[in-house]
Amino acid sequence: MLEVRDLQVSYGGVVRALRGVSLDLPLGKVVAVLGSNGAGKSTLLRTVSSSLRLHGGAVVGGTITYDGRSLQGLDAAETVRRGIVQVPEGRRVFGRMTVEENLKAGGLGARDKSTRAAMRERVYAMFPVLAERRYGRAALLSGGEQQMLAIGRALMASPELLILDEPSLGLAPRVVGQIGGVIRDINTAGTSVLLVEQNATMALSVADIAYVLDVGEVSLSGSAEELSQTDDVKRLYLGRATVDNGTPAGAATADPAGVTLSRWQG
Amino acid sequence: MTDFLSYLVNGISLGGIYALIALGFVVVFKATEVVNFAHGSLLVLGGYVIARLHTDVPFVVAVLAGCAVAAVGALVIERLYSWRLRDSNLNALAILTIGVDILLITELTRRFGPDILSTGDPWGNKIVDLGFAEIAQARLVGIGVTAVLLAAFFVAFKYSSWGIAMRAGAEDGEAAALMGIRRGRVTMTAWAVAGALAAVAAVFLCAFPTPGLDASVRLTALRAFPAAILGGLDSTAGAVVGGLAIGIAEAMTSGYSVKLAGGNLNDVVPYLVMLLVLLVRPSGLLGTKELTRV
Amino acid sequence: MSDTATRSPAQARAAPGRSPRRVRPATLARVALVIVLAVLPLYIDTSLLTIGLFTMAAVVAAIGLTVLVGTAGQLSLAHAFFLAVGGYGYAFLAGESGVAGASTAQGLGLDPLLAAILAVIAAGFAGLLFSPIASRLRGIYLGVASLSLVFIGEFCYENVRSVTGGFNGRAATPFSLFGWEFTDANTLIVAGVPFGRFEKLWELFLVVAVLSYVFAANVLRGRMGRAMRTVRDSEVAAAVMGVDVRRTKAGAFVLSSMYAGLGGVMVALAFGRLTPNYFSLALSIGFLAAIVVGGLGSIGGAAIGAFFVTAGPLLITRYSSSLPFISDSGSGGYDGGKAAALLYGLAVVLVVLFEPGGLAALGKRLAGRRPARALTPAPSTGASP
Amino acid sequence: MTVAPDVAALVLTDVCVRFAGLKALDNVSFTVEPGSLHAVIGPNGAGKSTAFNVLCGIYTATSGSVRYGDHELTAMRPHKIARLGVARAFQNIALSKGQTVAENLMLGRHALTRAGFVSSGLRLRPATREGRRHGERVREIAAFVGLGDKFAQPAGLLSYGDQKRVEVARALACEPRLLLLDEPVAGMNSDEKVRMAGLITEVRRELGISILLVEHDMGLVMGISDRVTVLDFGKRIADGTPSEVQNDPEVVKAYLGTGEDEADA
Repeated sequence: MLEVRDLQVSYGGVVRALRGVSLDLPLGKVVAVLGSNGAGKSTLLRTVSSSLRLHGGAVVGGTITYDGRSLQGLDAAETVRRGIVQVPEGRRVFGRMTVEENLKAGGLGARDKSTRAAMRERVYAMFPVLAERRYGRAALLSGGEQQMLAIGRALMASPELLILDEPSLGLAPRVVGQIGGVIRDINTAGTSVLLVEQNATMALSVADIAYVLDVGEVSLSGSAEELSQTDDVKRLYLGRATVDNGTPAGAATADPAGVTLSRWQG
Repeated sequence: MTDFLSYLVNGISLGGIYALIALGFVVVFKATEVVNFAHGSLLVLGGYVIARLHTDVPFVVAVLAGCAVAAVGALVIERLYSWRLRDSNLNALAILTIGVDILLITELTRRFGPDILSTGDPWGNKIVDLGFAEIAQARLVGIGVTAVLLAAFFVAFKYSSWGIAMRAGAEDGEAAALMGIRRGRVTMTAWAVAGALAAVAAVFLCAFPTPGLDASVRLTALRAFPAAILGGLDSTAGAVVGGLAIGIAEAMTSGYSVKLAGGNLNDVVPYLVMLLVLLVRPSGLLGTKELTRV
Repeated sequence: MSDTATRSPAQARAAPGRSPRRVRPATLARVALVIVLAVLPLYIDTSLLTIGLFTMAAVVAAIGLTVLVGTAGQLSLAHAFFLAVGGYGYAFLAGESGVAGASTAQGLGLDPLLAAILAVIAAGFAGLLFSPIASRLRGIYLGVASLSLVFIGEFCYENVRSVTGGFNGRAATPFSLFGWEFTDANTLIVAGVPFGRFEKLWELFLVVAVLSYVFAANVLRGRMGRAMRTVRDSEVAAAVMGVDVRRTKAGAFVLSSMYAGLGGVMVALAFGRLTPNYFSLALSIGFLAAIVVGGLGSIGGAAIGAFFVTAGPLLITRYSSSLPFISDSGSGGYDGGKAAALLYGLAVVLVVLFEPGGLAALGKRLAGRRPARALTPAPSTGASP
Repeated sequence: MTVAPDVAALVLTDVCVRFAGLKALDNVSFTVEPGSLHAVIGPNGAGKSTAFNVLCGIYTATSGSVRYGDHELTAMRPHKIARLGVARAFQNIALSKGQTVAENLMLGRHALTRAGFVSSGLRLRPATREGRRHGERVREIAAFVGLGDKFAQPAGLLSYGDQKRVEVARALACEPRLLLLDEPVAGMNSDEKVRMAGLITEVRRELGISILLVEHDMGLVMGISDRVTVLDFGKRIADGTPSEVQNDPEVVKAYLGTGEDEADA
C-alpha cells in the first residue's frame, strides 16, 4: 500500500509544484489522478518513482511510504527494486533498439533475474503484436504499439505497483480503449496501478478511486463512480463553470497601480 | 601497386589503433556526454606502466597491469564527475578533464624525463613479407588484436546486460533509470573500458617502427579525436569508420609523401579531413542530429 | 509615453546602458592597481619586467578567451593559433626581407603600428574564416574542431617559412610609435631610472591591457554582451528574441581572435622573436586554465587567471632556489614549469568541482557579495518535452 | 480598443509538419485577425507547441504556408521573424536566470537597437544614448506588468509567477505586433491566473496588437478569447467563438475521451 501524506515539492527551490497532497493506494487497486496541465500530476508520479531529482525537483515536506517504508532518499533504480515501476509519459521507448532489446532493458531492474525469459514470453503473449515485431526497431512501431511496448518493458521488472503517466497521450480513441483493457488485465493479475490521465472517461472506467489535482492540491477525491457522476470533471476540462461565473474574464482590474503602456514610438 | 597495398595494410593497422582510442572517446561520451580530453594522457599512463613493468613480469601481465591502471585513472575522473557535477553543463565537465589532463601529463613528463621507453612487445622489429606487401610484424599483430578487441566490444555492446543498459541509458537516461538501470555502474564500466582500450592502443602506437613511448605520444593519441568526431561522437560504429578513414588517409599521404607547403601532409591530414567533414555534416558521418525542443 | 513608476536608487544603478554615477570601491581599487603597476618599472629588475610583459600579453589574450568561452559559451582550444596569427602576422608585416641573416623569412617592412593593427585584423579574419564551422557546431564538437587549428597551425609555423622562419622562428621588429622606438637605443631617464626597452614596453603594454579590459567590460555590459550570454543560456530563446545566433557566435569568435592576435603581437614584442613551439596546445590549455581558475565570463577573473598561469611558472623558476620541493630544470624533479603546471592543473580541477565562479566569485564571496555562478547556469528549464 | 494600423493578419494555410513519419501537424489552417485575441487549444500532444515552433521559425513546415501580412514565414530564420514584430513568451521559462530582469528585458530590444561590438566597447554616443532610451522603455514595461520593484533582481531568484511575467514582459519588450503566448498561466494559482488574464486583456486594449494564445486553462481561454481553434492529433477539429467551440461534439470528445462504443464513429 502506497501512502502519500501532505507532500510538498518544489523545483529549483522556487516553484511549489505540490502544496500538501495526500493520497492512498490500497493494495491491488487502481487509482487515477486527474487534472489539467501544470496541476502537479507528473510531479506526484516523479516523487513516487524517485525520478524527481532528474528534473531538479525536491521534496520539501511530507512523507511518502510504500509497505510502511519510506521511499524518500532512494534513487529511481532502487525504487524499481522495491517493486515500483513507472511507464514514463510519452512512452519513451528506446527507439534505436529492437523490441526485444527494449524488453531486456526493462528486465535489468528485475529483483529475480531467473524469471526474465519467462516474463518476456508472458509480455509477448499479452501483446502478440510485439512478438511479431520483436526484431524490429522500436522507433518504427506505431504510437499504440509503442505504448504497449512501454508497458511491456515496465512489466519485465515484475512490479507490484505499476505507474502509468498519461498512457492515452496522442493515441487514437480505439487504441485508448485497448490500453484501458490492458490496464484492467494487469490489475486483475495482481498488480496495483497508479494512473495519471487526461482522458477522464478512460481513467474513470478503469479506476477504483480517483483524485483530481488542481495547481498542486487535491481538489476532489472519491470513488471513480462518484466522480464520474459529477459535473466537476466537465468543468475541469471544458471550463464551462468558470465562464458562467464570469471569472477570470472580468478580472481586468488586475493592475491596482493603474500603470498603462502605450505603443513605442521608435 | 605493391606500394599501394603495403600503405593500405599499414593504414588499416594504424586505423585500428585509432579506432580503439576513438572508441574510448565514444563510449565515454555515450555514457556521460563528456568529451574526455584526458584520454591521451590515460593512454600514456597505461603505456608507462607497461614499459616500466615488462622487464620484471611477463609481457601479458604488464599489459594487463597497464590496462588496469589506465582504467582506474579513468574511473577517478568518472567519480569526480559523478560526485560533484552531475547537473553541470558540459563545458564544465570537459574542462574538468582538461584539468586532470594537465596534472597527469605534467607528472608523466617528469617521470619520463628525456627517456624514450620501450613497451617491451615480443614482436620486436621483425618485418613480414605478405607477398603483396611488407609490413612490420607488430603492425600485423596490431591488426589482429584490434580486430579481436573490436569484435568483442561490439558483441558485448549488442548482447550483454551492460551493453543493453549502456545503449538504453545513452538514448534516454530518465527512461533507463525508471526501468531500474543503475546508471552509475554502467557509466563506471564505460570509463574503465575506455581506459583499458587506451592502454592496449599504447602498446601498438609505440611498437616498431615508431621510436617508442614518451609523453609526446599523448599528441599522437589526440589524432584519434578527429576519428571520433568524423564518425560521430555518439556512434560506436562511427569510431571504427573514422579510425580507419584517418589511419588510411595518414598512411597514404605518408607513403606517397604528399607535400603541402613543403611539409608532409600526413602530419595534419586527420585534422583537415575532420574540418572538411564537419563543414558538411556538423554531427559527423554517423552521429545523431540534434532536434531542438522547446 | 507614460512614466508613473518611481525609481529607487537600486533601480537606477541597474539601469542598462547607464553608468553608475558614484565611484565604487572596486573601481578605486582598480585605479590604484593601475597606478602601482605604472610606477613599478622604477623598482624592479629586467627579469621581473619580462615576466610582467608576458603576463600583460596573456591578460589581453585571456580576456578574449573568456568572452568566447565564458560569455558566449563556445569552448575553444584554438586560442594559441590566433595568438600565432597575430604574432607572426606582426613579424611578417613589420619585418624587412632578408635582414634576419640565415633566416628565410620575408617581410613587408610596414610601420610597426600599422603592422600591429593589421596583425590584429588578420587574427580576427582568421577567426571569421573558422566561424562557419564554429557557429554550426555544438559546444563539445567545437572544442575538438578548434583543437585542429592548433595542429594545423603548428604545421604551418614550421613549413610556411617565408612568413614564420620555419623551425628556428624569426625575429620580430621592435615597436615604434611615430618614429619613437621601444628599444634601448634612446634611453630615457625617469626618476633616476634608465627607461630602456623593457620599461618602455611595460608602460605601452599597461596602456594596451587597460584599454582592452575597459573595451571588453563595455561590450559585455552592452547589447552584444547580452546577446552572447543569452545564446549561451538558450539559443532558441535568443533567436526568437531577434538575435541572429550564427552572427553572434561568429562575432564572439572574431572578437576573441582579435584579442588573441593582440596578445600575440605583444608576445612578439616582449620576446623579440617567435618560435613555433611557443604556440603549442599547451598554450591553449594554459589560457583555458587561466579563465576557468579566474572565473568564466569574468574579465577581472581572466586577468587574475592569466597572471596565475603565466607569471606563476616564471616566478617559481626565478625563485626556485629559495622554494622547497623545486629543483632545476632537467634534473628529473619538479622544475618551475612543472610545479606551476601541477598547481594550475589542480586549481582547475578544484575550481570546477567546488567554485564554478572561479577566483572572481571567491573574491566576491569573501567581500560578502553574491557569487556569479558562470559555469552552472541554473538547471534546465525544460522539465518535460 | 483600437487596432494599431501596422498590425497584419496571420494566415496559416494547410500547414503540415512531419517528424520521422509522425504527423505533428496535418493540414492545419486558421487566421488570426489583426488585433484579435486568438486561442489554440487541444489535448496534450495535439500539435499546439509544434504550431508555435513553426510560427517562430524553430521548426520548418513540411508543406503549407504561414503568412504574416506580406511575409511568408515558413522559410525564414527565427530572428528575421522576430524582426517582423512577432514575439513569443515561452512555456518552459527560457529566461537567462543569472541575469537581472532588466537585462532579460533589454534582450527583447535586441532587434530594435543597433549597438555593435565597436560602439559598445568604445562607449560611442549613439550606443549610450540608445541604451538609455531603451532602458527607460523596458522600465515602463516592467512597471506595466507589475515587476517594477523586481527590476534589478536576477530572474532566477523570482517566484514562478513572477518569472512567467518576465517572460511576457520580455516578449512585450520586442514591441510586437503579434504576441505569441505559450501557456502563460500553466502552473499558476488562481490569484496569479487572474492577474495574468488581466494583463493579457490590458495588453491588447492598450497596444492594439494581435495575440495568439496556447493554453490549457479553459476558464482563461473561454473568458478572454475572441476566437478559438481546436487541434487534436495534429488536425484542426474546430474553429469558432468560445461558445461555439465549447458545444462542439468533436471538442467534447477530444477532451473527455469517449467510450469504446463511440470510438469507431
